[in-house]
Amino acid sequence: MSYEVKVDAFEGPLDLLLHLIHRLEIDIYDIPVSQITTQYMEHIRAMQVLELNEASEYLVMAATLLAIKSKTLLPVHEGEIDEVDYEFDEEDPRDELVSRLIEYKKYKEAASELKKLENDRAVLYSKAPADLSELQQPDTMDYDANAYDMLGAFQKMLRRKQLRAPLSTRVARQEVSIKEQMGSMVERLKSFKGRANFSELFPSDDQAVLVVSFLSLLELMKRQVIAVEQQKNFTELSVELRKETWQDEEEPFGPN
Amino acid sequence: MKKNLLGQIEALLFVTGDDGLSFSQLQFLTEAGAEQVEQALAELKSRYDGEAFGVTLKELAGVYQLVTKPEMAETIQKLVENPTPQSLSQASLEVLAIVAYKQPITRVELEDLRGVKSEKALATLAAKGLIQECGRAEGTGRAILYGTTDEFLNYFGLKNLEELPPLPEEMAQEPEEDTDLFMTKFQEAFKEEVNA
Amino acid sequence: MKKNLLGQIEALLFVTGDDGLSFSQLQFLTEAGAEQVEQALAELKSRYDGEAFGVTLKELAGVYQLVTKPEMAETIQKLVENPTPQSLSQASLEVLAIVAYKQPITRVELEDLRGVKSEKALATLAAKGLIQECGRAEGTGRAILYGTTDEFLNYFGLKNLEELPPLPEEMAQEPEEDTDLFMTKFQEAFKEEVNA
Repeated sequence: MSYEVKVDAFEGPLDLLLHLIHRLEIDIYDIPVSQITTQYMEHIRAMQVLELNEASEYLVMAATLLAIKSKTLLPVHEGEIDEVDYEFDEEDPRDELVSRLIEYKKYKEAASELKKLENDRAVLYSKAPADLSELQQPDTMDYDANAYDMLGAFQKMLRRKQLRAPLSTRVARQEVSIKEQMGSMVERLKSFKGRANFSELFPSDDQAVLVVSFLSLLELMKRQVIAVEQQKNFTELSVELRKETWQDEEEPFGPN
Repeated sequence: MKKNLLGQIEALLFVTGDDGLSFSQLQFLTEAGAEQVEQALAELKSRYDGEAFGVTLKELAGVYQLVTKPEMAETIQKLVENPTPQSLSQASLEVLAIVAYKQPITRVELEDLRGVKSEKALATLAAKGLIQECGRAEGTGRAILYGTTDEFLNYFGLKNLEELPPLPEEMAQEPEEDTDLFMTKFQEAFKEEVNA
Repeated sequence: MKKNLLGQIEALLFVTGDDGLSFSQLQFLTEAGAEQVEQALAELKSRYDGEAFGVTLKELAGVYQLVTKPEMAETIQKLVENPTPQSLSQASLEVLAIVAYKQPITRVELEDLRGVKSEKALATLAAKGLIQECGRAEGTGRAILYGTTDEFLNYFGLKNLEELPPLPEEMAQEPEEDTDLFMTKFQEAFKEEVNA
């Protein structure tokens, strides 16, 4: 019999056991230990190959199952009548495992309820508190805050930033042509007295602008308007202006 | 009711955004009575139910907030950089469920329940502001106790912890109960026998 | 008109808050025609004229935004003067959080992150002794760099900065990383070009 084992599908040995119990349609209160142990072993054998981080936890459970199995396999002790007391005292070796499984199952189900709540909440959007600092007196930090409040504040800010980001990108993403950028690159170099560090020529954080800037730099190099050099490995590239003007008539991307 | 109490509350909730305001803060800021504020909140809520309204009133983590309606999500997601909402992993949800229902709880208790190490999940959840350390357990180890935060309530759209869905009932009575009852009866009978 | 265009526009203007949206952005986001958007904006505006509404629609330099009505000023001022722990501390906490996690950081970087001017908050925090100038940035501007103080650690009950709760993984990765990666690729491409 072969199994398709998705390693990530299980949150640990208890989860795996619940999965087996469900699949084999077993009564959780009357687990056939021998059967489930065999199935469990086959599963972890397949999983071990993949070097699970939690391998040791799966192995501990395997040992537990084997111990229970060996206990249940012991012949039922038909004691003398005086010993009847002890027989009643003897617990079903499966009891502890069963109660662990039941307890775990409760929270696993609770987790899926939380998942639903998470989905419902994810579609409600809020807004940032308005900036009231203009109306505010300077000294208002008299409250008890802990590091987690601060983290919370940071989270909110990041959540908000996520909403704002595409807007600012849209605004920033004006069409910048390579030709224009070549011109402003030369102007910028002039303002640096003809020599600048590579990074100083890329003042914008916007990727679209960066790409265009880069392409125009390459174009300027090709036309030998500028030269690029590096003093040593890993030091910053420096860009030098060689010509004050560049021919405009040539098509930037035309074949030479 | 005060003339424009509805407007005042709306303005206040608009300004405070995702910080929201508690009932008593609303009462204080609007200088209205509790009943009036309650009534105004109810009126606002039913007004927002109208189709031509894009926001609604929600009580989250003990504060009232304006949020957009669920049916606006698609439109708003066009504004968002990454339109698939972040969601927690199964491991995180499991840990969070246990912490939420069992708080305060130590890492060891949690790991016993789950049967796997959970350090990483705890760290992730703390980093997301969903759980926090909330004290130390009694005893020699003085282990850290974990509990949920207001952000947890907010994240799952809950007013307070009482709003958590009830834990699933245990599926059936434990079979041991019979045995225990039997044992009790047996021991009683036995005692009687001995004492007789 | 599209069924809930009013609601859509309201929701969009609500979430964008102080930033607002331009007419063409509204049109793009709602996928409605110019006339429809225009009509919806007019309807919204007249709806907000009702006394029971606390916000109104404002157009400033081609950008539409929701703002509280002038007659709400008194109530809002009361909010400003009576700091509620979560609302009025938010700005300071936010700035403090950014300085703590991103130090050393310049004011410009900080404002870029927050999207709002933060001079005042920085001044307040410096006056409280929670942050301090800790050097100057490289480069032409030589901008002041801010960092946290020992008093900051004391205030939050931390031994050292390592004790700060960790940032969630996905938050810890800066969007700038792309740029860095990009820059690295740039320089690689450059070297090849130069050496060719």
